Amino acid sequence: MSDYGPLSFKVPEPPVRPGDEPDFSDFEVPKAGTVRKPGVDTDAQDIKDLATTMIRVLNREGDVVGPWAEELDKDLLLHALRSMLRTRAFDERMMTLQRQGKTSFYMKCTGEEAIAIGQQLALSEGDMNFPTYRQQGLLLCQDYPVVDMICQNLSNARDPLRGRQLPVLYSSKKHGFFTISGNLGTQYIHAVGWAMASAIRGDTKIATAWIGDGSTAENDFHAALVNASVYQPPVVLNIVNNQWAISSFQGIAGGDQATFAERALGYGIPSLRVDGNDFMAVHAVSKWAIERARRNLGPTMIEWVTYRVAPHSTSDDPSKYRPREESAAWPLGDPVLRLKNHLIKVGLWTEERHTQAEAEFDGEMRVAAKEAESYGVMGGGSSARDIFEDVYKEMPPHLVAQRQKLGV
Amino acid sequence: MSDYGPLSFKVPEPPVRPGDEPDFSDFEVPKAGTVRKPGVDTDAQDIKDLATTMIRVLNREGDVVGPWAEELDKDLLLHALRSMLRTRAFDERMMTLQRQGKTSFYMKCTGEEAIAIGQQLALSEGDMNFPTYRQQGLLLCQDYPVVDMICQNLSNARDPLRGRQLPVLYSSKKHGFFTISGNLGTQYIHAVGWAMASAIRGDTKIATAWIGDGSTAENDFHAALVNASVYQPPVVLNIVNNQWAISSFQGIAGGDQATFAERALGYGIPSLRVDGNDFMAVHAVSKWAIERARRNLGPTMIEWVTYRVAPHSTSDDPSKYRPREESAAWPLGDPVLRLKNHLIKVGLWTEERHTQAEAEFDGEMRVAAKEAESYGVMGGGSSARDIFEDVYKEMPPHLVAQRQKLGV
Amino acid sequence: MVQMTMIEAIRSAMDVTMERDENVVVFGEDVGYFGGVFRCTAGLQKKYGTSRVFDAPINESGIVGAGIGMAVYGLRPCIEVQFADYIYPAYDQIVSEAARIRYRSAGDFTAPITIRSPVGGGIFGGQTHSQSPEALFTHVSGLKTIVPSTPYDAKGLLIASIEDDDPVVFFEPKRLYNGPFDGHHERPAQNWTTHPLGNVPEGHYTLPIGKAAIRREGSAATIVTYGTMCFVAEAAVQETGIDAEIIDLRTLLPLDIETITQSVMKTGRCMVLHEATLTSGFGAEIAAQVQENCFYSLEAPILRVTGWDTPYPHAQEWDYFPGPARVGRELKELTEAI
Amino acid sequence: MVQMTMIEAIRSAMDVTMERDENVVVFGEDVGYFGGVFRCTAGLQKKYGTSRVFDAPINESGIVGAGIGMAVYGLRPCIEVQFADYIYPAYDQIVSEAARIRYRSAGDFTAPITIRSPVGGGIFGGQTHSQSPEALFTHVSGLKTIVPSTPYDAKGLLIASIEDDDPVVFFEPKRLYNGPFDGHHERPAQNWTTHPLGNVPEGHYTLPIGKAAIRREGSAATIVTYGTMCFVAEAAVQETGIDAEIIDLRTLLPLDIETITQSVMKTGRCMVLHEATLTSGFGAEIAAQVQENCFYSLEAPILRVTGWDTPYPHAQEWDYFPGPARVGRELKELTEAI
Ligand SMILES: Cc1ncc(C[n+]2csc(CCOP(=O)(O)OP(=O)(O)O)c2C)c(N)n1
Ligand SMILES: Cc1ncc(C[n+]2csc(CCOP(=O)(O)OP(=O)(O)O)c2C)c(N)n1
Ligand SMILES: [Mg+2]
Ligand SMILES: [Mg+2]
Repeated sequence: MSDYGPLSFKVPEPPVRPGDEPDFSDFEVPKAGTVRKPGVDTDAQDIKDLATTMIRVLNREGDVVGPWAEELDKDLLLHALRSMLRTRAFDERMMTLQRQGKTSFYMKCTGEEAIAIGQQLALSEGDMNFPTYRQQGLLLCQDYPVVDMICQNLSNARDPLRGRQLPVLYSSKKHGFFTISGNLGTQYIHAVGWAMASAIRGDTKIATAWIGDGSTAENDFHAALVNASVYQPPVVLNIVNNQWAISSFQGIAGGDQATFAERALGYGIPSLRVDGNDFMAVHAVSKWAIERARRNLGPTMIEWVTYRVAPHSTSDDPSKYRPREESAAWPLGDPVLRLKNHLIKVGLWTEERHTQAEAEFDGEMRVAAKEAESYGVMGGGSSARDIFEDVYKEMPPHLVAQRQKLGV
Repeated sequence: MSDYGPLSFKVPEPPVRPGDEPDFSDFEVPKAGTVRKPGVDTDAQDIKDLATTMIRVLNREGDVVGPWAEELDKDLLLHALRSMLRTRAFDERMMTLQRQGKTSFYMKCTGEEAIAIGQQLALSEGDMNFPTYRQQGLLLCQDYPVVDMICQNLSNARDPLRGRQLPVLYSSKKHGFFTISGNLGTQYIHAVGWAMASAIRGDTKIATAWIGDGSTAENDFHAALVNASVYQPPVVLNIVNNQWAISSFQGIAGGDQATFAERALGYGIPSLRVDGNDFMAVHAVSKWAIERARRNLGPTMIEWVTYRVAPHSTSDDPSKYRPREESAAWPLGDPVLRLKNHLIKVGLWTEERHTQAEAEFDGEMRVAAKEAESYGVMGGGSSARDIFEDVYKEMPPHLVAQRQKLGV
Repeated sequence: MVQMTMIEAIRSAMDVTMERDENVVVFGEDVGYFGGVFRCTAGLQKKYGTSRVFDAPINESGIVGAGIGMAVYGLRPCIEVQFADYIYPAYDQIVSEAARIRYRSAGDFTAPITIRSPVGGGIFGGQTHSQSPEALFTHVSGLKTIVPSTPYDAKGLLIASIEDDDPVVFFEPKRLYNGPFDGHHERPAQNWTTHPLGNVPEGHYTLPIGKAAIRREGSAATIVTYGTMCFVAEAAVQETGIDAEIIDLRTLLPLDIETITQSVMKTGRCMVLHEATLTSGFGAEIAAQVQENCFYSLEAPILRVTGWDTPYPHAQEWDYFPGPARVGRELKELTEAI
Repeated sequence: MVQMTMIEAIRSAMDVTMERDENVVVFGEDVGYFGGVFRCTAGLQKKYGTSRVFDAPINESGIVGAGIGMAVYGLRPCIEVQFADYIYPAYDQIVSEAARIRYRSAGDFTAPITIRSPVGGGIFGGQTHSQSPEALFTHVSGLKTIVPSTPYDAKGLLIASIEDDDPVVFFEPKRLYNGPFDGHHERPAQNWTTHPLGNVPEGHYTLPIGKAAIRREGSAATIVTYGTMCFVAEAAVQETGIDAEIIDLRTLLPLDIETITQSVMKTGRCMVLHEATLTSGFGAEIAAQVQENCFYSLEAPILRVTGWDTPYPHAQEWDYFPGPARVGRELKELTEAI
């Protein structure tokens, strides 16, 4: 009847699977320093190209190049590298605790350390992050007590969250770190709402929203973008594209058809795609977006291109769905090494200091873990009374009765 | 402390409000015939410009111009105009019934008739529309019985939906018209799922999705676009931008920051912005998108630019939020008049036939309404037994018991 | 004190709190310039400006989610979901976020948001303008759920809700917006202008969340109800002459089980009456608690009189709605049982 | 017959139906190449190809919504929501769409979709990997809600669900995936390989939706329960020596009230047991129906033993989970009442 052939169904597949050679041949990496830097007041439609290229500052030689390069304070740079190392040491210690059965669950951010830390160091006191579970760097580059973080992971007597949350789902208002939700994507619109509130009150504080590549598919991503587009609040909309969402590659979130940064363009929101393994690029672009927000110029989206070197979580074995060697083949390298090389090159750092620092943070984390363990492991030390607190500000009669029934 | 001024909050406002002069000075209307027509297999990124311009075919003189112009079958053209007139006559009759208290509620599509009809006439038997409440034209240009439509509006004994749905929420599988939901936006992802199914089964049928400008803000709009982007199913994603969503102008849905057509670009979906009051453009662009879908080239988004001449519904008084004269000032004119003028110009139609046709359809609708009214008005004739049917395929015991309790 | 409709009382509640606390903001679909499809926010944007009263995109999840973000910042958003039938897209934000933020952050963050939404049928609105989804919220710990039945209660409870430090879902029986409604749809509509409960103070006052009201004292049975059904219950009592006590819950969660228990202990018989669908409706919870607390006083099974377990039909609305005739019939059966 | 874990039984159900009917498709987050985070779909993509078994974007509303569209087309999608805690974003699609399409179109369109999702706690998963939201679905007319407790039931009921012409929400107690679990978390985990209910036919069979199973006959009381709690109930019965009858509902909606009523008429005492939060939990509905149907046989109030009215805490899991000790204590009280 019809002169049309049968339709066929297309499901995107990653270029390689376990057993194959890693293949990033389709992954384009512009040379560092080649992408222009517009003024913060530039119109969204005049910088659409920035959503499809990749802003890079640190080149292979460890130089800082191009218009996004800037002189950074020496202390800031050293603090950044040390925070990245500290984050890595923290992750390793937590993995050990998990293997030792002291916590049930953990999530590393290996390979993504530059992103959270690069942005946090561009924020001001009072700004508020709405993070996911892979931004521990936001806390670890501030003065948040590591022992508290570990206690949260151990759900013990000193867990600031009273044992109520799964490990890694930290919360600290004081450190501008919104309570992490287990439900993906919900925080994106919270950040927008918080930024709207700041504008409504004539404040100067801004919000940052965090989401993973896979989670951009969640509906609340759209809710956030629509509201950001309509009300133009002071918010930085971060997408951490680490290529994977548990076992699904970024094509299952639509990444094969457009960059994640491009999503924002259809809402008239300026959007930049950035090498997320390049601390200098992260910091520079973050500052640009934060400046836009703080100057009341509205929201900015940033896609941070990176790679999830670690398994999704301790419950996951990535060799089931991607080549074991894929992370080593990742073209953007290791963010720690890249910053280290730069600092060595400019004379701020040495191999020796690096080795020393690694040992120092390993030591710090051991000591901190030891202290934290003394308050209990695997939920030990948590109080059953805490089940009933904080459901409401004041405990209603039915909860009082239930607590009595439990006898606590 | 800070050298930044206080932030301020921005809420978009339409250019004019009741009491003001209508003002469309910021509304750009490209000359008819000036927008190029790419091949259906063109890549999305090569036609991004089509999302920000406006495809127009019928010029002020009633000529059909430019690359999107095509020779259409005479019968099709006459049927199109007659269907548009019929739709208008139908809407008028329903308004009368509502004023007479025979139905409680109605929604007109005045000014938007070309869109549903122009697209339906490009579809094939077996294709499936997932409409909103403002695409009555889809049914009225087919052989769907008007008496049935009126019975649905009267919720009477012959209502095909057994009195269960609010007026205008028609359903007809046979006519490729999916049951309209009262909940905005949900159908957009249904259309994508249906198209995925057609591709999965190697069928040749395609789906069309319909949504209003205001409803593009709903989360399921994103769900639909993500899935359309990932699986590339044969679906046409229509956005009817009639400038208003009840009392909210299109800026409250983000329309001030980007066109609605642009939303699709961030998902890598080709998108076109079209004069929705131009039947020739509607039909030509619909055919193009349908051809893409049917050739397995994937989804297309189309923004139809039009104006909601009528109130939102019979429960609404638009003079409360927009100048009464705004619809008359609308730069894209009246779709019926524009097609009429063209058909007169090419010798297929005359003023007399037009007047005759108006009378004919007015008569048709009177007669149909009279018949429909004989089966009951305002829910009269509906059966209480129908409350309990079709909740499930087979009535479970608790519903049998409840029906007995009601004594029906 | 002046006479107010429930719409005016609700508007006045927002007005009063906005005047006292600049952290109170109001937004939702069509609530700004237009003043809401039911006019609950009419005039507020003019008075408080677009920064505090504004239109929202049609995205219920975004409305609630943005509201949560604002509340976390320190504002007190009072938002509108245009119809309760459209609250489901926001369900995740309400259940997983608003209700959980205090708990999961151990009090570090809180989300004191008030979500107003019209519920209930009787307006010939079909299944998507008639639903009563309150039981879907009473199952969620961390939320408070309120359904007022009079202008006086609506204002006092709405102010209390906005001032409350926990998230509140505030369901407004739309059939009561303009006047009391006892289910006699064939009679002329009544208006609050002449009703004592439409007599409302103009200024600030609150009613305690979690306290029921005894609308009518009686001894033959207890009718536990809320919203529109309070008036239907009264009509049924009058028409049957059965001396039932009528309890208007006002707050569903936390439930004032105390008042209910006392009454049922006294009357020995209990009807639970609501418009929502029977199965897993809030009536189930009341029945479960009453049978547990009053087991030895009960002279007959607790009766639930509710909407049927079907979507809310359009044309057959009055066969669905538990009107005074049906309630009266059931009340008779209840009081005549053994 | 072979021994299967519940995971294998569920996989086998999909396998068998996919083999028989090419309209059956399976999709969800991580279900394709990887085979699902709980491995329920492992191997299916390899066998049936990516057109019938595939990964979905992380968008639960989209998964359900696309599934509905496919079902409307004529397919029979069996979709997975990775954890029931993540079903809320899809709530509107389930409640307003899947459950309503047949009704609102007067049977013109139907949406026979099966939504599988793991529920329940006991895996130290914290509040977003432990919830039991079934009561939020039993309130929705048009849906069927199922919670199996054994591999045999899981397979038979899942096949029945996929073949059913109405939408089914199919909740899988994740703590039972690998073996029965009686709440004694301090003891070594059991496996289905030695359990008689892990003995499952390899081919096609169905169990009727809407029929409960009597897991244990007894005379001292009736325990109405489902999912993991079936095994906790058994442990409590054994440990207290109280001769209770245990009813495993299997299907919550439509409810097999017949079987419950008969049992309670016989025993005169009833406990409703579930892991979900108490208030407005499904136990409320059961209690409400039982007191109505068995009023004159009841010797004591119906007791609900459930999770507390709080989010599911992480560290304090075993104080939240209604384990055998608590159930035993309550059972004693129930049987000793008066
Ligand atoms: C609403 C919801 N759906 C599903 C999940 C299960 N889940 C947890 S993490 C994850 C993958 C997220 O991937 P991505 O957003 O890319 O973040 P990444 O883990 O790579 O940092 C999934 C599916 C969840 N937590 N919440
Ligand atoms: C989920 C949901 N939210 C809100 C509404 C109420 N409502 C009905 S129509 C409408 C406006 C829709 O505007 P638009 O999408 O532009 O369509 P138009 O009426 O202009 O054709 C609103 C807010 C609804 N029906 N469903
Ligand atoms: Mg990722
Ligand atoms: Mg519109």
